[in-house]
Amino acid sequence: MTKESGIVATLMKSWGLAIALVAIGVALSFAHPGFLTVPNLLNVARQISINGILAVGVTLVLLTGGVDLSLGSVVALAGVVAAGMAHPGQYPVAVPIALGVAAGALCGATNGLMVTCGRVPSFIATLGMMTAARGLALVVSKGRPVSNLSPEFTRLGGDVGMVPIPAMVLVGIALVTFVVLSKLRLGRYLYAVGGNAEAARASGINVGAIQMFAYTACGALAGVAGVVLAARITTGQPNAGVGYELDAIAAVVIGGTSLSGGVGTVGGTILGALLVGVINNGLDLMNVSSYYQAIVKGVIIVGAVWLDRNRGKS
Amino acid sequence: MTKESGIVATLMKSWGLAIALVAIGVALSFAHPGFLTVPNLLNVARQISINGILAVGVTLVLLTGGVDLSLGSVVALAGVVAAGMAHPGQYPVAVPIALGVAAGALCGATNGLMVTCGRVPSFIATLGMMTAARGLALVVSKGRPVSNLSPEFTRLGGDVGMVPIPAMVLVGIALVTFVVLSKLRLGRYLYAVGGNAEAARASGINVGAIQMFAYTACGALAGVAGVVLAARITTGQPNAGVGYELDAIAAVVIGGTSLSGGVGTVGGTILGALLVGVINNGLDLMNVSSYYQAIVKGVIIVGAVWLDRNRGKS
Amino acid sequence: MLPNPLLQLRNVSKSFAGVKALEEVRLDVEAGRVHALMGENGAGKSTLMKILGGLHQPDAGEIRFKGRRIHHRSPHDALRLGIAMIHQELLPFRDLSVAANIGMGREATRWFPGWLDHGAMNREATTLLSRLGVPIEPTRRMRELGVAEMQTVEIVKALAHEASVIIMDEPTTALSEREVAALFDVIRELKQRGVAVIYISHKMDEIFRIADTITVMRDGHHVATRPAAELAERELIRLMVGRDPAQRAAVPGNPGAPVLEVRGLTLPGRFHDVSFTLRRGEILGVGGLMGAGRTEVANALYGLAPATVGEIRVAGKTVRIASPADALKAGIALVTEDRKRFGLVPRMSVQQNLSLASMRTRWIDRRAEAAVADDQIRKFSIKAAGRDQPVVNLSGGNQQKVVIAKALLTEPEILILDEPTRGIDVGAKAEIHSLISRLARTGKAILVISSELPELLSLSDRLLVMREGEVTAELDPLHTSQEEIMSFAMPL
Amino acid sequence: GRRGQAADGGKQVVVGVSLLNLSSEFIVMLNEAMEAKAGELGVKLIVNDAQRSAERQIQQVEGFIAQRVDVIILNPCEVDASSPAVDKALAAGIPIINLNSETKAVPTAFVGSRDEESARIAMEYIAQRLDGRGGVVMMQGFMGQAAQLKRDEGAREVLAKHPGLTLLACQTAEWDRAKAMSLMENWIQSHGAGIKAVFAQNDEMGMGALLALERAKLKDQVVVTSVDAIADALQAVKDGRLDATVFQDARGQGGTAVELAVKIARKEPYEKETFIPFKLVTKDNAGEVR
Ligand SMILES: Nc1ncnc2c1ncn2[C@@H]1O[C@H](COP(=O)(O)OP(=O)(O)OP(=O)(O)O)[C@@H](O)[C@H]1O
Ligand SMILES: Nc1ncnc2c1ncn2[C@@H]1O[C@H](COP(=O)(O)OP(=O)(O)OP(=O)(O)O)[C@@H](O)[C@H]1O
Ligand SMILES: [Mg+2]
Ligand SMILES: [Mg+2]
Repeated sequence: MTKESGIVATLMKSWGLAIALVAIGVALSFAHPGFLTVPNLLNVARQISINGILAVGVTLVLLTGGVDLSLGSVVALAGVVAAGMAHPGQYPVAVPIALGVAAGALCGATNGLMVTCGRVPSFIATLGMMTAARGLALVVSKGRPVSNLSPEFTRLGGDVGMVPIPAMVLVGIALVTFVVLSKLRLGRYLYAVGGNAEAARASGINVGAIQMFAYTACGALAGVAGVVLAARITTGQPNAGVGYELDAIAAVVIGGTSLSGGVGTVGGTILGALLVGVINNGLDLMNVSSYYQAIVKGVIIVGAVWLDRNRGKS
Repeated sequence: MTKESGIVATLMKSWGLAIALVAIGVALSFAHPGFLTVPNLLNVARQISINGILAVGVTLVLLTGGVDLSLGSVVALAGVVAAGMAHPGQYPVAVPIALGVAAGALCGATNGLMVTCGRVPSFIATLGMMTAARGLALVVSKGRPVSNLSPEFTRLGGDVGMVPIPAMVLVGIALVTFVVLSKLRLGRYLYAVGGNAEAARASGINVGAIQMFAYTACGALAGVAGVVLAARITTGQPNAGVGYELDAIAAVVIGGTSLSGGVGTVGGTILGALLVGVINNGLDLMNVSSYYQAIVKGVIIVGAVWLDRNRGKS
Repeated sequence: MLPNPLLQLRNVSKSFAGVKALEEVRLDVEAGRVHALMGENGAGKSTLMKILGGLHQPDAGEIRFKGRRIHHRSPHDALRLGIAMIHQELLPFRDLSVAANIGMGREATRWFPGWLDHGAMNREATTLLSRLGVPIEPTRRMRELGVAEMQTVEIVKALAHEASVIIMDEPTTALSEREVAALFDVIRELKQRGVAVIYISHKMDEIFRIADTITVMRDGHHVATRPAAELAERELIRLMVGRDPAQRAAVPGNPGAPVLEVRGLTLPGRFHDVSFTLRRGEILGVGGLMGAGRTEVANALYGLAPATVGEIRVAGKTVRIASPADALKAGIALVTEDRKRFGLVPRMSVQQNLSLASMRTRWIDRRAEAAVADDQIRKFSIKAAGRDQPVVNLSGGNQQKVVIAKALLTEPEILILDEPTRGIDVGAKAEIHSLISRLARTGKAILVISSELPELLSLSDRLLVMREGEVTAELDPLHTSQEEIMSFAMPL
Repeated sequence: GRRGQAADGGKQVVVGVSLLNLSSEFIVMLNEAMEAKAGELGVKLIVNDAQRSAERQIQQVEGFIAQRVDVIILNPCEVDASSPAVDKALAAGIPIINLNSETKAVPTAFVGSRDEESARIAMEYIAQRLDGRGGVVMMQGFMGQAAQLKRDEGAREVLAKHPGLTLLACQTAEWDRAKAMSLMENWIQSHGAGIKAVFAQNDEMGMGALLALERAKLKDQVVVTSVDAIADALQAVKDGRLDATVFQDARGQGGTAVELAVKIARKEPYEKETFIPFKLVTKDNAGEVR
């Protein structure tokens, strides 16, 4: 191996996914003149926001070695709860936001309790929550969309100048999470619990508390996503968010987080969400038939991850 | 701890789930006279067949420490492939069956290749397949149900005497898998690979080959499920099976298989599928409103697993 | 008994799923002393220490610390009280850095609560590691370290707590003499500061070098506590085993034709140009310091991490060993140094682990498998609740016995043993040594890697010494000394 | 010039289409009708599939706006939640046509029918067949979706008019044939011969109920109706198995929408609302449909 290929390998090591993303971006901008325009890139930013927020949240849970399948339903529940408080002239806009986020956090904390105190595997605990929160969302909303929301509330789904507010929320959340994970002791403990729970306990770490934090924060972020979604679609939709959990987990895993815990970064998660967003956007732009779109999407995602995981090997 | 409570604890240890199941069954038979009747129990058997077949298949993959998210899409693909060959007077009924199963096995083998040779995490590999196989099913069927199937084919979804054929298929598959897992070296190797892949390799086991087997067999069983489903609903539906993977994995995990691999039994999986099936059946019988049905279902599943995992503790 | 012990354990009992591991054990530990805990594999030493460390809760009994009764419910509580522990099982965070591992649970922070001070932690790690004379880059990921290096990290991690009691559960199983000596210097320093050290080891020489008091346990019971100076080795062994130790008959080797020829084996960065010949009926020892590359060579021969250059010939024929399956086919078996990673499937039973590498038929004959398992359990006196007990619940030494038995069941012509007696008690060790000699006598070729020089000297027919990935000497054990070996092993 | 060219001359008309869900047969038929008409008129269609997600639908309309298409055809997922798509298009000055169902926001034009109406027709048929007396069960689509809510509303209106009809059970089968089959099997257990009629909110579920009833040899005692007139259901009606379905003219809707789009792009006069009526399909008229 020559020196140079060593450098390339090193670069590829940290940037395999980024390179895949750039390659896809370049290909798309050749294939369609509309791709590389400011409005379209802002569209991509807007479109990945909700998935991105969920993905950042579930990164925390995946890092501890758990999983959260309830995201999509919690989004719906938070959305209808917030929307129910967001009719014009009812409460200040902070109330629906806070209640939506609180509803999410409550679901997350319940997940955490089931996992830590109840010793129920996170897959089952959050699957139960997925079903139950969907039911709750339907009960709360009596099965129908909650509409007629105040403009102050729906503005949250809009833009400031050119910049979409949901994208700004995502950036903020990602930055905070980045700081938590890489600068704070709490973040270090999240990695430790996921990397080796037994060792973490033996090191005097309160494993249960760390897990509680991860699930609760993840739930709260799902609440944020639910509020943002309700603002964007100007309705609290009890059937919203079906399948969002899988999209979010996919973004996280594409971004290099291990499903068995202990490995992963927020940066990777954002890259993963971007990759999926750009693929969706590009395929829609290029008018690929939706059947072939599915095939192409599957192939590209596997290809990008393959590239990323085998970078610098051989 | 007295001797007796020791025995109870031991019993509970292996039968925690069975006890939960029996308890639910007893409760239901008091709550609704229609529950404990032969036709209704046969209904339950019929209704869990497809999920059961998938769950047995995915047990193999989960045992090796992987996951298969493509099941639902593969069911659809196998269904439309089989249905396309099952029009009356076209081919002998063995042809659509074989082709459906082969389509499933092919998808499974591709999953296996991505995981073993491509070093792509199984979550991503099978997520890609989930998307791609759905696209393929839509392409093959041009987006519409493939109907007008021969009675020989659709009979597969019917009964022999009182006994539903899908349930017989499930029983057969479960028995074979039971033998493979508990009597064959192959089965032992599946556990070893999931329990500690590095130690398995160091014991001279060809880890890649074992994984290939698991994914291919799982795919083939998804093919079987697809064929049986098409026969039962007398069409090949390109949009069938959405979410089936989660139902199947849930049954397996409820049944005590660990998502991190190396632990689990077919018996547990069947118990898990039965539990979910009985809950669904019971809630329908008792005509619980759809909204509350979701909540109750989530709570019961978590409760049963909680009981099972905490049996004999304290 | 003792006037005012720092730590008093009274009538501590503990059982697992009905099996008694400890019964009414008592122990007094004084400040500023080294208290050795001795006993056969499975005697309950680790269990007792885990109770002290807060990992297990006792079923009965009481613990007094500085005169006050304590009820600590987690390692967190124990650490807060000032009880730190080096665990027998390595507990690394493989994907975190060495510094993060060392600082885990007591991170340096600055600016505001919870903000990590990475620089300070790296500096601390460097300082602590250098005290043990092991220069490991604090930014390296644990995953890249060998077992011995991980063990030093674990030691350093426990030392970093400002504890008044430090429990060391077999801290030196993978260490070579140099690191052991450094550790002992540190322990003496700790004594001076009034720290109480509880030291568990199966290495007799270590015990007599460092211990002030010795407590012997057997089958979960307290047997005796004596000042170390008043206890002779024979007496100690008798207390542990309950009978006189078996003496190993020194069997002169009778080497035959070469069966394993290794020529110019190289794996860049790990080892370089390793060549040697192993004969039928011969025991070839390999000595060297930690990180010398011995494990890497063994792993290469077994196909776990194949060499990139060089030739391996088995019985005269060149073989390509790209995986352990190839090695087993060529008649090579390995007893791994890293049993947790390569040796065992933790949640599988003793029986299933034993047979895993030697299943020859497609169908499993359960009855035969069980018979073999029972046979091995008897032969190696593996202390288990039964052949169906998951290996993860076995004591460390008993796990090691399973690993050895498992390798032997493949009936290899060439057996590579990497630190085979790691954590094995004196009695069993003697038996394993005589087993190795017997195997050699029946014509097997054996390669033994060990960091215990006495073991190497007494066991081998011939001795290789490695240093920094290269073979530096071939010695005759009958005509060499520990000093000579060290001179070839020490880095220049 | 050719009809498909915009008013300002040589440029081809580009129409962005966001469809509810391309793995639903009715939408597939709608799509085919549009493609056929677009081919005829020389219009370029960009077809996106929203996969039942209102949020994705908004994203797709945002994409069309960024691409500056001439006209957007929206086949809305939701009444409220898809409204921002309409608002955004109008705000960006791009005409938008709602196809098949409504949104709360008022689009440039509307082509389609009223979902409540279809359920009303089906339930009236049941009322008539049962002479206004007997037990009815209803299978709902995915809870909370616009189609489920509206079809529910329509059906309940009719039930309210006929006090002799009792709703024995009402449960979701999520538009799915297999789920509907299981649900029907369970209902047969709990209500047995009490069930005189089944109303399924779409044909897939209707077919599932039909299969379960046939397997239980109860079909001749139960009236089964559903909505959409997909190929399978039409065949079943012709064969006398399914009692009735409600035909919704996909070809008419899709074709009209594309024609409208061209008119709007060419700034010609156009109809603001085109209602294409539903038609009850029974064995008597099954041959005439399509
Ligand atoms: N989690 C557990 N479950 C069941 N049995 C256990 C468990 N932990 C320990 N044991 C049993 O308790 C006994 C004592 O084990 P312990 O680890 O304390 O021995 P030890 O003296 O440290 O032995 P060694 O020298 O081999 O390390 C053993 O028989 C072991 O099998
Ligand atoms: N995967 C790896 N990546 C990077 N370095 C490694 C890896 N595995 C081992 N090494 C390094 O290779 C060197 C040789 O280690 P090895 O374990 O072979 O030595 P040894 O002589 O057996 O001593 P011991 O086992 O007692 O540490 C060590 O410095 C170790 O850190
Ligand atoms: Mg021990
Ligand atoms: Mg070594």
